[in-house]
Amino acid sequence: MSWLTDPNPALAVLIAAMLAPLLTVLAGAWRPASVRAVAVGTTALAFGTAIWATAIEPSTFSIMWIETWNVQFELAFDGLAAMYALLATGIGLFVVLYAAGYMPLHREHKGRPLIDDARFFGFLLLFMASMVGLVMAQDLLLLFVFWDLTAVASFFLIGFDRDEEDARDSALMALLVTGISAIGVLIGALLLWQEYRTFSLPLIFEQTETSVTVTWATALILVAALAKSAQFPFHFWLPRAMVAPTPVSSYLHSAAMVAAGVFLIGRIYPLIELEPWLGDALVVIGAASMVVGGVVALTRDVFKQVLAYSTISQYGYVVVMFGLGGTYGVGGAMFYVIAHALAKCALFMTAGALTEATGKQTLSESGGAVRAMPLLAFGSLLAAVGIMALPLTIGFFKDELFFAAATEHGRAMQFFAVFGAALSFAYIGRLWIGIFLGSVKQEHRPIGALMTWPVVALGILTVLGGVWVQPFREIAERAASVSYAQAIDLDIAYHFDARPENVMVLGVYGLGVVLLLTERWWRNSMRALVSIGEVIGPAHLYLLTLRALVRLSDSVHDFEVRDLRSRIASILGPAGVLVGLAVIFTPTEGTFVVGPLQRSDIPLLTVIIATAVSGVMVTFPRDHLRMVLTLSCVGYSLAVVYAFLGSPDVALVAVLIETIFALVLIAILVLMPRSILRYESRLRPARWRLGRDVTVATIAGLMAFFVAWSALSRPSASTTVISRQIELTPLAHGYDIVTVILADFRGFDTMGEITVVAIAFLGIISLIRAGRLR
Amino acid sequence: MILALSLGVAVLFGAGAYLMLKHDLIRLIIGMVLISNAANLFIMSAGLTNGAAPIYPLGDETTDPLVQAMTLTAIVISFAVTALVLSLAYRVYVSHLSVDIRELSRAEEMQADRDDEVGQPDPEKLGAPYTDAEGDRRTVAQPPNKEAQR
Amino acid sequence: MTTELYKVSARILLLPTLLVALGVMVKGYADPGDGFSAGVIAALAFALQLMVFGPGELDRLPLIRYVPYAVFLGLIISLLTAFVPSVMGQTLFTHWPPAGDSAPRFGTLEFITAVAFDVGVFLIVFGFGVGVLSSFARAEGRMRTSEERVARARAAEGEAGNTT
Amino acid sequence: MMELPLGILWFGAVIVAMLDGTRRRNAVLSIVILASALVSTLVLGADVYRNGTQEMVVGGWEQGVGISLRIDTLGIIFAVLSQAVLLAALVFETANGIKARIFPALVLFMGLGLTGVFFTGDAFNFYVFFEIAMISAYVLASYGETPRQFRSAFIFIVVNLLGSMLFLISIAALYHTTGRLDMVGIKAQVPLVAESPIVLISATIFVAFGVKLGLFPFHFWLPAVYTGTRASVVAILSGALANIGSYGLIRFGADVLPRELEFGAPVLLILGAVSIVYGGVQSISRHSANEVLAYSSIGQVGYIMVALAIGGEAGVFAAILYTVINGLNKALLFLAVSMRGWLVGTAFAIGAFSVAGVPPAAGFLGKLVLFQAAIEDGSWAIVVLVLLGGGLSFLYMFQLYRRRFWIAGEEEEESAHLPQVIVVGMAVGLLLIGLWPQPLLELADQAVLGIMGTDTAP
Repeated sequence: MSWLTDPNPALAVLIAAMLAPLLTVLAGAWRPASVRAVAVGTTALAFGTAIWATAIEPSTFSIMWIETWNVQFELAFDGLAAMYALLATGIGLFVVLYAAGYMPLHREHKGRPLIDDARFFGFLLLFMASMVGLVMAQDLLLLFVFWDLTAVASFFLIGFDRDEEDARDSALMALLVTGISAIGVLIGALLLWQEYRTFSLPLIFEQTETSVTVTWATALILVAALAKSAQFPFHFWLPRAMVAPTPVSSYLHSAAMVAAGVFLIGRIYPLIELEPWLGDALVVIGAASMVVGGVVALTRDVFKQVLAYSTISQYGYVVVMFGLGGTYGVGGAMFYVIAHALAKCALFMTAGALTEATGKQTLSESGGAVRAMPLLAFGSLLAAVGIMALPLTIGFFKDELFFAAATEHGRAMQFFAVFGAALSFAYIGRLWIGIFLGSVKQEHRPIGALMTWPVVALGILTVLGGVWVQPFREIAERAASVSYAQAIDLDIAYHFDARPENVMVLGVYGLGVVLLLTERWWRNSMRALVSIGEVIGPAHLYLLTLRALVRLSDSVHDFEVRDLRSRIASILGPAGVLVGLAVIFTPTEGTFVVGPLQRSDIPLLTVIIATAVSGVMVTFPRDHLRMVLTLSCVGYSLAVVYAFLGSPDVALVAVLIETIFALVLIAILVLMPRSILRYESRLRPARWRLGRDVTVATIAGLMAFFVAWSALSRPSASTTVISRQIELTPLAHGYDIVTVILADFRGFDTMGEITVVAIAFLGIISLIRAGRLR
Repeated sequence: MILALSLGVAVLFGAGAYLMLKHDLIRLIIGMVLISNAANLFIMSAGLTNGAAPIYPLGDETTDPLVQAMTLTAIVISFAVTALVLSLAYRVYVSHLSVDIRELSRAEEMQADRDDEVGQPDPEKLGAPYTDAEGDRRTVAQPPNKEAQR
Repeated sequence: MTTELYKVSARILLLPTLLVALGVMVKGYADPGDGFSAGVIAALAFALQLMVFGPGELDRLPLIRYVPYAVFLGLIISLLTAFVPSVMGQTLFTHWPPAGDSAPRFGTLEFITAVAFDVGVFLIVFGFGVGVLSSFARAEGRMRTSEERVARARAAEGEAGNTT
Repeated sequence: MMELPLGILWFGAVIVAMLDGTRRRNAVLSIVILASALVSTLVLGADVYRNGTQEMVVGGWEQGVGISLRIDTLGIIFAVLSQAVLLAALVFETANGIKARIFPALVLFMGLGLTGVFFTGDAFNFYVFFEIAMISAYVLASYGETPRQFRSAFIFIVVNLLGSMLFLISIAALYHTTGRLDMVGIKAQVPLVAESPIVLISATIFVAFGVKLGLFPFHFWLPAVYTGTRASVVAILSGALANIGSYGLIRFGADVLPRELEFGAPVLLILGAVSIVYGGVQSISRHSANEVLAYSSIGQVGYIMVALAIGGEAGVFAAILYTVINGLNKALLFLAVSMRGWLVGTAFAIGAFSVAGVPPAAGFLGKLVLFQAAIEDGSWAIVVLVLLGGGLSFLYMFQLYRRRFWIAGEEEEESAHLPQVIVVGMAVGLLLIGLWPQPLLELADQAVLGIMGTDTAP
């Protein structure tokens, strides 16, 4: 029981997190009304466990999982994991609290039953649990499992309002983008396996050296990470995901899905470092996301859209910082994620609360909400200034670190950083001002305290981080030192001097205010730019691809064969071609032998010719009865062939079977009215069809011919089997070897054969007599 | 002799294949019988050793008893299956009042069209983000009138 | 159509044919033929009766109603000969008496389990032949109403289209 | 011991055949029979796993004279898979109410045929058991007895009979050229025989199994049959019967005729690739649920072909694993899609994730081993192909899920309880395999070893 007295922190965190969805779903099955309370309680437990685990030494847990590939179920609660686990459970706690207030309203609004709470919280907490698992996973395969679990959870959460087409489409889009890109992790992991024979990240990091395979593997994993953190050009799914209930969005954007992407970058950072161009690529992609997200966010009218594009842009910073690297790059990226999570979560909650209160979700329909909801306005103001990087907020430091990293990379980078930060200053400012200031445009319903206080709390945390930065700094440092593989000391403090960072911050404020004040001048041209982007952008490409696939599918389907004759032809034809290919591609010399023809063979030859001729004759008669009789001719002449081949047993059975079969056939013919049969026999096939039939039949015949001839051309393999059977026959109390084979040596075959007969009998009885046995 | 037997197999197989491409269920089944005849003949030829019947007392040379046993088994199995096919053909006939495969294909197409109609969403409208999702709806073909028989 | 002559000769032929069948089966180990051929021959004998007297008449024959069960009885007999040795610790399908040992005889007949197996085969084939032919024969009587049934079946298909 | 599963099924099937299967009592009896066969197969499997391949010559004769049963891990894997799928389908149908008296008997007979196919070590005996399975399937296909089912059954029977005939011809030709019918003997003799006839024979065998599997271009029968038959029957056809095809290709290809398999690898690769793309693309805009799944099966078969074409131990390993997972997926999906309710919806989603290769549903293992085999082989084209196929499967599976359980699911009435439980149980099974794949991997590993490792010289 050592695990009870001395629990493994890593395992404990995972179990606590896993318990949350499990207990929630069970509570839903037991008493749906209790779901919310259970969800809050279990999330708090998970958060508590995570705090406890952070407070003590980093710990690992490992147990053999898949022995065949030597895969360990390997968890580590290191600095990086601690940071993201705290985010996932801590922000998760706020989100769940908020959702506890939000969901009853949402359900009422959509007219959904109480049990949907269980569904919602179940998937939300599954999301949390898989995030927690993801950040602790030390094995790439395990990581992949959790990685995809987050995609699964997000699919169901985004599609939560499944009766809305928009929700369904968005869920599918999110799944397609994040799910398909996730295969990159798998392939990347396998490439690393190819190189290092292990999936274990610590073992891989131990022996890293740059090679083409490793670079490709890293690039593939990065693709998955970037798609998940909604970086250009995979960003388009994120704004669409806004259709999810607000708690989902705020979670998705702050501490879960999107954060998972940058987490993965942090996790495999040692591999990224190996190859400089990967870092450069990150900078380019991050910068593109910053610009695209920022510019589009400035033009959006729907709150959640503004916030969604802002997330794209904000995570662009993070990606750029990772790309820039160095102490400030990596450390700053970590710190940025924390700062952003607190503020963005609060802002989303604000947007949701407002929409629930007013029913409006666009800036143009809103305004002056500060009077109706002062507390909410206060909380969200704190969060907003956090993103806008005003001093005395945690956000100030995130920009400072960003600028510090940029400064290390020259003037151009500095200017770009200022421009990007100014964009975010402007769009967040625009959002908050648009919602809360100005004239009152709408009525407000009261909303519960549960939807307001989390916002306020998060806002206060944002400010607190600006005043007492130490705990946040430490978390970020410890996380960064895992990625950077060496201890990192982030110099976070207010410096009252003219260092470049401070100058840049001032530049941001100036530029941001200018952007805010001049909105009416740039608004239209910016919108035009964005709509051009929509036409040529990746979202449109996605849509075009899907449509093209549907069209392709339809047109391919038109060629699909839907006629039994063609189905048969499409088997015989390709089969003939395959056999033909085999004939062509194998040596034919000496393969085909005509075989000796002795005088004694002449009777046999005659009968074979008779059989073949009557076989061909079967195809001629128009009348069915005549056809059946000709068929019998074939059968009887075959029996004669068998007799000549020295097998009286077969000949006897062939004759008998032929007789009874003819009876059955005729019985069937009797059952079908003459008129129909006669009509059938009068029909003449079209000429092209006749031509096709003859061609296919010829191909089939040739196939049979070549297979038969090439096999028969081999001399009969001298076999001890038969001679042994012949010797053993008297021992088996028989004289007719064939019968003894049938009843003894290979009696098992006969038993199978009569079983077939019995099953056929069952089937026939069932078909003809509708199942009655007697 | 090898060539002759191979040719025999091939002719039977080809004739069977030809009949299987006809639009008449009975012909199709007869084609199947011919093909199974071809297979049986081939199995017998696979033991192509001339000699007396493999029955004690044995002559100098006996034929291969094993292929004979195999042929017997194969004959019986194909007989059982063919009888089953025949009764199935009878039920097909009873339920469609036709032994014409074209009639069956037509019924199948109609069925497919009917499947299409069961409350399907429009696949063209897949995930259109803010652009208009025009999407040309697939026109579902009207089931063709069943032409009168006979 | 069915003249008295046919009927008489069919009746007369029944017994000898069955005897031939019996002979073919019993002598199978020495000469061509086995349970299978015997079954077909016996079934053909009944097919002759069927054609001459029609299915109604045939039903009057004792036990004919139970002929389909012969299939299963035969299968069970064959299965027993195969699996009983296996239960008794021998290899599956080991016949008794063991190879080389002499078997109890009655004249030239040897009593060995292979014969029991053959009897099973005979019963199956016989039951199959008679069962199938007589069901076809009965089905003919039902053809009169087939038009009506087709209408019903087509309606059913219409329904089926909505449920699958 | 070896013959116990066969004995249970054989006697059980005959006894059940005489009873009226529409009665619940008899259906339960047949479930018990099938379940005990499954248990005995598992026990046998444990024995085989521990003590290696078991062999027995039926009748106590020497090898070659009698028919040899040869049970190795490969056979055990396939037998367990097929019996499990049959059991699920049988329980499902019993819960829904069986409509034909012979249904349970036919399921048992099919179990017998399949088990026999996987247990026999004799090529001709393979054919016989194969026919037992096939003829049961022929009759089963008409289960439901609507015109549509008769039509589907007829298509099924005609096309597959053609395949069977080709197979029969190949067996005879193999016998003629090698003089043996036992697979071990054939395997030993083949290298002594000139290449040409064996290649022709292999091509014919390939066509025969390709037809069973529904591989492009031999697949044209498949959509019609899979859309036309009832849910439990489709589950059986796709989850159990189709295994014959992949088993046959693995057994005759990788085991008995490895040289020819390698020779034909390009053909397998091309047809497999075409199947993947063709099945995937076709599935996207198919409107009936069964049709989507039918085309999806065609695509999934392609993966198995590609795995075999890659060849080597990794390839065969991937083929085995993929077949097992695909069989379970398809059985689950075909059953689930015929029902309504959120539980079933979840089960379907798990199946869909499995097809798409999303963990923890088992399907990702299949994708993983395929990628692994391809990467080890250095064939980037295959990696891209599998990636493409995976993407397509995401699209069509979740389009189907959306409209089946998110749109249509709301209005329609929920299905009966018991069948739902079965489907959910299968889904849980898929998850368990995904979460703890070690046993399956170990078994597949041993199966590969059994095939490739004992490469005995003649």
